[in-house]
Amino acid sequence: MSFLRPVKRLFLYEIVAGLALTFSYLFRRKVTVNYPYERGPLSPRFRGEHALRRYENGEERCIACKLCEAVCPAQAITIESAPRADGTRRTTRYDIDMTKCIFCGLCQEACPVEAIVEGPNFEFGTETREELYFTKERLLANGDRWEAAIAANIAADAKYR
Amino acid sequence: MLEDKDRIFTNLYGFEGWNLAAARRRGVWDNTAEIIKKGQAWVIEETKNSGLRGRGGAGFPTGMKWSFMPKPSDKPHYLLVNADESEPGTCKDRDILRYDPHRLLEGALIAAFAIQAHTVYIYIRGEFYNEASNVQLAIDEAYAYGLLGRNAAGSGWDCDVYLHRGAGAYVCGEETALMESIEGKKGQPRNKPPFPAGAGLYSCPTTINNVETIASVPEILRRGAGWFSSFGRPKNSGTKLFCISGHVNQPCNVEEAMSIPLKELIEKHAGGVRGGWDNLLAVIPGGSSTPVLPKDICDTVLMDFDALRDVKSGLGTAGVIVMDQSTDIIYAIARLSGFYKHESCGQCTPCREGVAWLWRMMMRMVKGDATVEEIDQMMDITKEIEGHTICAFGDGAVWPVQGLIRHFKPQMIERIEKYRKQARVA
Amino acid sequence: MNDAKPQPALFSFSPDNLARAEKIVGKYPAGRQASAVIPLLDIAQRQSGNWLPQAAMDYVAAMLEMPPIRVYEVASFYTMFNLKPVGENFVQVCTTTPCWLRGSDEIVHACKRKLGIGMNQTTEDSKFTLHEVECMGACVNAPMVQINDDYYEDLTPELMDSILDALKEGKKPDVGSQTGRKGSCAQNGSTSLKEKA
Amino acid sequence: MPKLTINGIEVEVAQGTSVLQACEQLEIEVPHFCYHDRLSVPASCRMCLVEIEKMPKPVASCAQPCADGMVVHTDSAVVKKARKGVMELLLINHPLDCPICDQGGECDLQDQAVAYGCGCGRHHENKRIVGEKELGPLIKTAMTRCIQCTRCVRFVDEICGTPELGGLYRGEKMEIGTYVARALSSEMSGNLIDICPVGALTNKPAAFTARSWELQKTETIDVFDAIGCNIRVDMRGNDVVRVLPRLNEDINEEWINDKSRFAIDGLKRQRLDRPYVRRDGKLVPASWNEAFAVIAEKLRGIAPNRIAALAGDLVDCEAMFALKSLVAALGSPNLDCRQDGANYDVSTRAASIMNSGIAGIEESDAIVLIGTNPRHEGTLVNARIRKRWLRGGCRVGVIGATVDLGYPYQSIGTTPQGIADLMFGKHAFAAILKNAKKPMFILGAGALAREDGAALHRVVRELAEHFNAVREDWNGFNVFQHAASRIGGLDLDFLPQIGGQGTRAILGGAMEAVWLLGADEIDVTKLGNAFVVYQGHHGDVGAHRADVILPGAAYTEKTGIYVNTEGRPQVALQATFPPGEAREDWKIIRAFSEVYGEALPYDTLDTLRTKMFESAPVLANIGHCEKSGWSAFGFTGEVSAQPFAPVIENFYMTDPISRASATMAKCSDEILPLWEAAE
Repeated sequence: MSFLRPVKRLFLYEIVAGLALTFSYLFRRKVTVNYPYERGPLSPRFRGEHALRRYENGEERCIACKLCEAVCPAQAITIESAPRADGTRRTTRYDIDMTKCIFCGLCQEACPVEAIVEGPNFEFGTETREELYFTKERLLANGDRWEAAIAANIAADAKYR
Repeated sequence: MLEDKDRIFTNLYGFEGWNLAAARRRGVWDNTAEIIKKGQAWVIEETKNSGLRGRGGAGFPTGMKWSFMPKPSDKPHYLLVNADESEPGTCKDRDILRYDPHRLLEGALIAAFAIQAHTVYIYIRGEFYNEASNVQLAIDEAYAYGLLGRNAAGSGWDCDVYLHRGAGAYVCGEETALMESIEGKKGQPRNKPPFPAGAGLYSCPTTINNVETIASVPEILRRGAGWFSSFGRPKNSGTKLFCISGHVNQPCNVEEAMSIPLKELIEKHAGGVRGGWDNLLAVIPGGSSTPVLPKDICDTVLMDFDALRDVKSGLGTAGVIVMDQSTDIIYAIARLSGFYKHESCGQCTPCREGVAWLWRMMMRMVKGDATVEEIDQMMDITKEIEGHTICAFGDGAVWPVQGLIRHFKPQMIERIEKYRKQARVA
Repeated sequence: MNDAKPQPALFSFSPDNLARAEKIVGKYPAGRQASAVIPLLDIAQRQSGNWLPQAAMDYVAAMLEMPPIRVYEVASFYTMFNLKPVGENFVQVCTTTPCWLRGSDEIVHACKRKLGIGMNQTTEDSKFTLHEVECMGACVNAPMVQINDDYYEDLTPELMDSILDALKEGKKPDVGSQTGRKGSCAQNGSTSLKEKA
Repeated sequence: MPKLTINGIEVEVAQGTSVLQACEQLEIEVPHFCYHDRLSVPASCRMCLVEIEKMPKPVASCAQPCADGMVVHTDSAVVKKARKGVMELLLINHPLDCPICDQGGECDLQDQAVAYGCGCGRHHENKRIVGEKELGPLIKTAMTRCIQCTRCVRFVDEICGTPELGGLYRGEKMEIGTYVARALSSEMSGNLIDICPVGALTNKPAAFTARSWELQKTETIDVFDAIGCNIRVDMRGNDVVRVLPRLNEDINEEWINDKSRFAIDGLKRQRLDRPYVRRDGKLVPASWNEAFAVIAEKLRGIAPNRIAALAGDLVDCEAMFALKSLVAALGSPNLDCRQDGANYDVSTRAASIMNSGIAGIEESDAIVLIGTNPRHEGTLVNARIRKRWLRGGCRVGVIGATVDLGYPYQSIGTTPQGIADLMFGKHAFAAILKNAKKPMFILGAGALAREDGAALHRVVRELAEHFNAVREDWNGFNVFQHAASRIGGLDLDFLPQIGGQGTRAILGGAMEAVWLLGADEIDVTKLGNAFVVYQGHHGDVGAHRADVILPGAAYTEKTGIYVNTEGRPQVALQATFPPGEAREDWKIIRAFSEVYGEALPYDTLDTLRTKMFESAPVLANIGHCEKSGWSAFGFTGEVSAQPFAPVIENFYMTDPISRASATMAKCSDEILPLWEAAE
């Protein structure tokens, strides 16, 4: 069969076959989406922007146990705690340096009260580095904004936990 | 059946007076001095030979217990009489205390001599107020007639007897808890060693005996070891007070020979089971701590230490609690768990936490609000408690539950299934 | 409810009780006066109207040279000490298995109905407090109640009612078996010790 | 000496050793909660069950004495099952609140649950809830977490001698509490936090501020009294979060007092964080150079013998050595480290230290306390005396005010007359001393500050010799200091040099310039018109009077040597940094000496120490007490009939740090009245 090889080479068979495949995709369904007008699906386990959640009665969940701080491999989390006026244990400071964060999700794994979670939001680009230094207020606000989606994700994933 | 002439507690029902004159007519305080003059060794040996075993529940040979006391040293010896009768199903000591206190006092003197003690404390449960009054009056009488105090009853032995009232704690019937209680502390059992014979009340050598044991001693010594040991089977000899309560026609206390068949005891003395023997469901043979026995065992079992141990129960205090077919046996045992939960001293973890847990589970079992696996889990928990505590309270608290599971597991499963069916319908 | 009765600030034994207490202390070896704590608390409770105010415990502690906490421990450990006021008649119904088998539930029910209170409650007029207790050691005479120092045995709901009625009227019912039997003898006559009966 | 076999290893132990202790000797871990080696043994938690052959049931190893031929198994199936069972039962009513529990991460229950517990719970009933108890400003309770081990009850009963905690009620309703809601009156109550094996008793001032794993730990020395307790300072960032005791059998065993533990919030308040200079009657902030310039200029204009230096109670040896060198360079002989004005004979070291040692208390069989309240002046010495008394065979006599020491004692009068009564056998206690094998006399340093202190000193020395308390094998003469810096100062001879003046003269207004090195316990009005340099860390009385303030470092912020009352030098390590521009004290003095033009001959800590050890070799023997020679020391003089007065009025506020502490202020308000009521 070795005589075929010079022939194939002469008529650029591989190139033609390759181009044929390429052209065939012109008529297939497109896999790209027109972001931001179109969006792909996200797993309930997607680890996006962090949020601090609240209970339904508005009470913040975080109890300042500092397990997320301890487990964070990038040491991106800083917590300070003190007794609140009602005697409960609360954070007085809960900062995440998003420039350090590696989105590993260990913080939400460690959290005993599902307070810190990585939500579905990944569109939080900023113009300055300072803005990526998330404070407790920012994280709680994130939680308020994304609560519905976060709760749905947790519910969807609950049976695997 | 035991004949009246062989009964020790001849005023068990209070048909006669309790005071000294009446007691003397019954032969109490008869020749006490001569018994004592036979010497300590004789008293202990004779008691050993009689085969008298402690009547407080554990059944330890009395003579042997006395012989554990060390030789007198500079530390005083103490005799404690355990009248903290609180075991559910048991009310025998009460009758001795209220109707025959002099028999107890005479026994106390002899026993005190046997262990070389000059001081006796009778620890009586606080609820027995009227009984305690009788005992106190009897003590006063005995002192007035020289039967106690210096050269008590002319025996040459000095013996002071004091009454100490408790204030409501079942656990104080445990010997070291009783000592703690007399010392003015919470009734929490002590660790052993040291044993009471070495360091008991006020860290001095101490012996502690049940009321019935002590009260039996004078009569045994008067009539001889052979007389006493002629009743019952070997190693289980003597006569014994039985308390028959629950679903019988004639609940009563009675003194009978040991090793009497349970059926005979109930039929002869308590007028039989309510609705006839066939209506019997189960019997708790020896006070609440002993595991329950179903009817088929009750048909034949003998009432003594060894026979009941062989059927995985015990003679305990011989408080026979009879339950007929109408009984919710699960609740009956759950209620006992409630008793033990209430009475646990709270010292050891397994008992404090475990007994309360058992009670909660048992109360669910009563409703059937449980799973079948939880029955085995409950058995497992009883094993976590049993043998892991300072005193025997933990053991006594779980035995009823173990007995229930051993003999009535099908009924428990049935209850659970019924509950589930109802829950499904609802 | 007289739970709100204030803790009295001061307590001391009446002369009679003081003599009684000193006699009791004398029962125990020198230096072991703490042994008298239970009897003394009992006297203090009787003097204070069937409950133990803190002042009484402190008084007993001082008298026996004990740290007060040891006395509080004892008072809270033993069930017969009432750390809160109770009614004039302290009705304690035994509901442990032997009594329960003989119908203690009905006795409890009768008490509740008659007194119009629940368990661990005191009547408006402070005459009665109802309590559930564990085995009192009168199982052969079940069901039974203890009212203050006395046992009332072999009860039926009707008999219970009449006892409470009598107490309400300030009368003292006969203590012991309410069916007239002697002690723990069988109701229809004993099977032993017959010639003495 | 019983010989037994544990897990196949044969071991011989001392008579009376428990099986658990024998296991510990073999480093076999036996889990336990209620057992604590310094407390009585209730054997109630049942966690330490082991199997002993020929015994029918598993045995609580903590209460089982070793016997010859015992065969013990700590890892058999029976033992494992028993432990698992007990652990399960311990946990059924223990809340699952580790995330909010301050004990989390250093909790015995947590650790042992991981090691010996089962993976999941089978308890589905409701858990027990127990109400919180009020135990005062230091201890926060979470009684639901309590596992009823009763360590706390036994601690206050046995170690503190203030039985106020008890196990109330019974069965599952058993609660630990005081029954009456009030603060614990013990001055050692903080140790309850350490001995509680769970998070039921936690540190109230430090509640919820840090987790154990995020703290940096520095092992150092306490300075609130002269005991020299070994402590561990735990920091988060540059903040001291808590102080814990370190084990040192010779000094503090494993306890510390509440001031040492809780006064640390005073380290953050009223701190001097920059130099100040008084201008027109007002203290105004200045730079170091300005401050130094002012001092240098002033000192140059003053005759050297009109310049003096006074060292306070919390000062380290290095600072005193540097200041002493500086004063010498200035040409002044006037310096003193005894700001209380004491002026007794210190010609031999034995005259000013606790010769018996603190651990020596345990050997003594008769102790006389003279003019001292050890409970206030050195809690751990008092605790040691109580420990000795508890063991039996030791009698305690007190010459001084009648106070509650936590153990019974015989009062031998309230005035120095008591000493004479003992000497001439007029008091019954003399017979006890006569028969004692190792009598011990503890003379309070506070008493030595009296007018007749120097004479008292001699009289007590004679008393000790009279009762044969000073022998080759035993020295029962003890001066009990209460200032951490005192023995160090005496060792450094920070005392008036030839022709120099001491505290009394300095406070007599004789000086034109006075350098106060942390000296705050003086009446500053007596300094007259002197130019005052205050070098220290807190804005306390000294700083208020100062013309120039030089901000120094507190004890947690510098490395320094302190010598305790036994004469034992110990090194305190730096845990945090001084605030603002404050600096370590010896560095300040060194820097000033350079500005002044008399540069001291060292510029590192090492070279300073080398020089210091040359002049006071005893300091180099870190961690050890050097035995001191004996001589007939003491000045003659009249002993007055004045009764001994308490040296410390308020235990919780004795120095600039504790005076600045809010926690100590709360203790003064809540706990001191209880003491007064008790006494």
